[in-house]
Amino acid sequence: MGEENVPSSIVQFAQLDSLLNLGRANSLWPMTFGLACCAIEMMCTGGSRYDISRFGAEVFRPSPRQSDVMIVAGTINKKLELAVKTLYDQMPEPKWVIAMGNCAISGGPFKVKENYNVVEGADKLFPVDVYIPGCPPRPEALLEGIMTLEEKITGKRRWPRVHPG
Amino acid sequence: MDILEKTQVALAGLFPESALSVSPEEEGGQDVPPRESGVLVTNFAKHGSHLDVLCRPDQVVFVAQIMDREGYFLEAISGVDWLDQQQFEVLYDYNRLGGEHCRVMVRTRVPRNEPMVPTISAIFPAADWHERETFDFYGVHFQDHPNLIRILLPEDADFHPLRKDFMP
Amino acid sequence: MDQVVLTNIIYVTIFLIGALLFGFGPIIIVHLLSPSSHNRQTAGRAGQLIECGMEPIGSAWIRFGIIYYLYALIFLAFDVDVLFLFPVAVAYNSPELGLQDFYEILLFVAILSLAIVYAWRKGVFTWEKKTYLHQ
Amino acid sequence: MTVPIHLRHDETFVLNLGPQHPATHGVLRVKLTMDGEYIVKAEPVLGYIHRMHEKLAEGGTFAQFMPNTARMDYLHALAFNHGWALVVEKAAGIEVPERAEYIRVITVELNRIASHLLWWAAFLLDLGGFTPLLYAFDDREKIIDLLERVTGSRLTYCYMRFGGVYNDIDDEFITGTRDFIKRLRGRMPRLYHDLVTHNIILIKRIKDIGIISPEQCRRYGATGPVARGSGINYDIRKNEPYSVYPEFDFDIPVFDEGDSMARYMVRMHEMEQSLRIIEQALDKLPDGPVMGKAPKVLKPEAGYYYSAVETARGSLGHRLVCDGGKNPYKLKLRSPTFSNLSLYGEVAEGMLLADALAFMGSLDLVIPEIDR
Repeated sequence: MGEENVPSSIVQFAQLDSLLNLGRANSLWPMTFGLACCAIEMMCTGGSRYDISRFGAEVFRPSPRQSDVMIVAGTINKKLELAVKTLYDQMPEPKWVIAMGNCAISGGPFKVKENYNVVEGADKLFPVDVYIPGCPPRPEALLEGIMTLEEKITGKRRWPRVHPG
Repeated sequence: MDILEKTQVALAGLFPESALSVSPEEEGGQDVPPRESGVLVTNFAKHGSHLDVLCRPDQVVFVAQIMDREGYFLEAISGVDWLDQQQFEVLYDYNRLGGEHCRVMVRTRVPRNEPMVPTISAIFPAADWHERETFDFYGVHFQDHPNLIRILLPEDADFHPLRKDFMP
Repeated sequence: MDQVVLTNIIYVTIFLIGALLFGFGPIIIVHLLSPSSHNRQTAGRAGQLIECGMEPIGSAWIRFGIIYYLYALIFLAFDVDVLFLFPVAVAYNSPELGLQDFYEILLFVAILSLAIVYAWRKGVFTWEKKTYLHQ
Repeated sequence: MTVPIHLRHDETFVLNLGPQHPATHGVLRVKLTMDGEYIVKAEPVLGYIHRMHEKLAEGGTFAQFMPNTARMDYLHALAFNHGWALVVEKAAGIEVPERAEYIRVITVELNRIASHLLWWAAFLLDLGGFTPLLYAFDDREKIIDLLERVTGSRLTYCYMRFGGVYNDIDDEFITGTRDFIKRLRGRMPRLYHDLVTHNIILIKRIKDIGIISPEQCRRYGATGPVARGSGINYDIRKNEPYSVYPEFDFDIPVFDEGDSMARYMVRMHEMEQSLRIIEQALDKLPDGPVMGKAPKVLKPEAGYYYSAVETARGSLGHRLVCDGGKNPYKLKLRSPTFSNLSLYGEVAEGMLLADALAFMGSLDLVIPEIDR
């Protein structure tokens, strides 16, 4: 199931690919791309209480060349649109996108009829893999988002899924 | 004499003909108190400013020089779009940085079709960005401003969003 | 070409091949295993230099101040200095290295560190605020 | 001062300290014209997170704008709520009961400490130290738990209503706050001051860096810790007292050096002063209703209204123009960081790039508050 989002390579073995995907899933290096309020929740997730390093994702790389996943944490507006697309292009190929917060999913509180400046959703610019609703989403929601991304990459869920109620 | 009277005396020099009147508590039902230029003492508890100065656009620089001499600092410049009166209003907020407290609001009105206001960025560099933002949102042109380009919207935007008749 | 020399040569060549493999191996593996198709482009700027998402303005090939060249020189001096200290380090604990040899090495390092004293006095290491004339 | 240097065009190159940069903590772009390591001209470019707050204010009613206030400066969101509530209560003439005023002061001061803690973590992250972030976030999570009990959200609070607050604080909140005060007072001297403030590396990095003169502060309209770091004794809680601040005795830390170290010390002392305010507010907390009576649909009298509130970054002003309708006719948000940043171009000229970043960290910028 985790094949289609990782483009094909020259040498392909089923076993080898699943091993590689296991490695990729457990060492997702996010790019520091905090735009607004969700960036503070992302920092709290990096803190010691919610501890994103349990999932191998605590290495926040500033440069797109060394990051695997772009966590769009905040609002993209028309002046920033070209910069966001440039950063997405500059990321090396096995790359994923997490749209964190309502602004990145659909423009959130700024999706109104008087909207002249906000891009309504990150998926208008590039394919998004995981959506995390919330304004801002709690750090646990971001951790769940990373677990969902790991499930998407490796095809199986390593952490038990907690059903509410 | 406290700072309030000192400022009033300094400002009164600009508006010799208007009498110094205390703003009537009940402002009546009309939209905004229409009066020609002059200094008005307002109730701080209700309006948040001690003095309300209405002046012509060309007097803005003189008022700024007086304020600078009196030791005020420019807190904010805001634009108001009075659509039904076909006028823009540029609103300067002056305040004191420490010491006695006195807040002055200076208002000036310009016609909506060609809004021209002289810049005060030479006196208060803080005005540089505020004027660019008012130009960006309303299209009020500030004469001989060093670098009057948009500050918040993309450079190639061709609309002024905060005008009342703007809808994307 | 007696037996001992031959085995030594074999050892050295094995070591050499191992080093080369260690060097170029990852590059080859990555080329084989990493995804090869880069079709997910939105603005076609995959090759652009990284500058915080912005288009780099102008080129960076300009005439730099001489001060950075002095840094390079000081580094070079001490790099070569370390190069000479390697054989000394190897023979350091052998008995015939007397006190007199130690002083020679000390002298050698001292002469080189004169370069730093010279650079210090020329003000290479002081970075205080500058003011600029704007046209 | 060294002799001014004249540079030809081909001796400088332009560097984008762009929207996506770890030191800008958001999407501020500074266009730097560089001469080697030195900055010839620094020009901040704004607008990369402009979210139309003032247009939204004109579109909705007074109450509908309350959630927006928290999304401008999300680090000190309760002060923005407080500012918006104050200006509308002034315009519509709504009374706020005594207990609600006390609860407002307690929650605003707790939020101020949380904002300073996050500034402290981010500032030291810029200078290369990662561990302080873990200490600061450990304490900050305590405050967020307390505020979450009362307001329901972690960061973007919508807690204040016109005429009072949303719900009352309970005893567990009070005991939790007292424990937090004891805990932070215990940790502050050892963890924050001995390990970091007296650390020679930090002193070397921010002493005598980015010196702002009081006259520059006045001409650029800088307020808050930036002005108090340059010897200007201006704090709205003392100079233009609002709410119940006159009933507490606390002092305003003012340092005269004007460098980044002074601004750092102002914020560290402000945290202790906030603890004092909270303690006194908890002791004198009256009981009674937390919500005054306010009309369902507000139609304030036509006119010009202004309210100023002291946030962690400076004086936040709400310039409100009402035309008697149920929507604000015009709302201008005077954001403190907008003015604090406007002096960056003048002060950062001739600085080293590394010092310019330390200087930017000492200004404590929150970019969505600049771009609104």
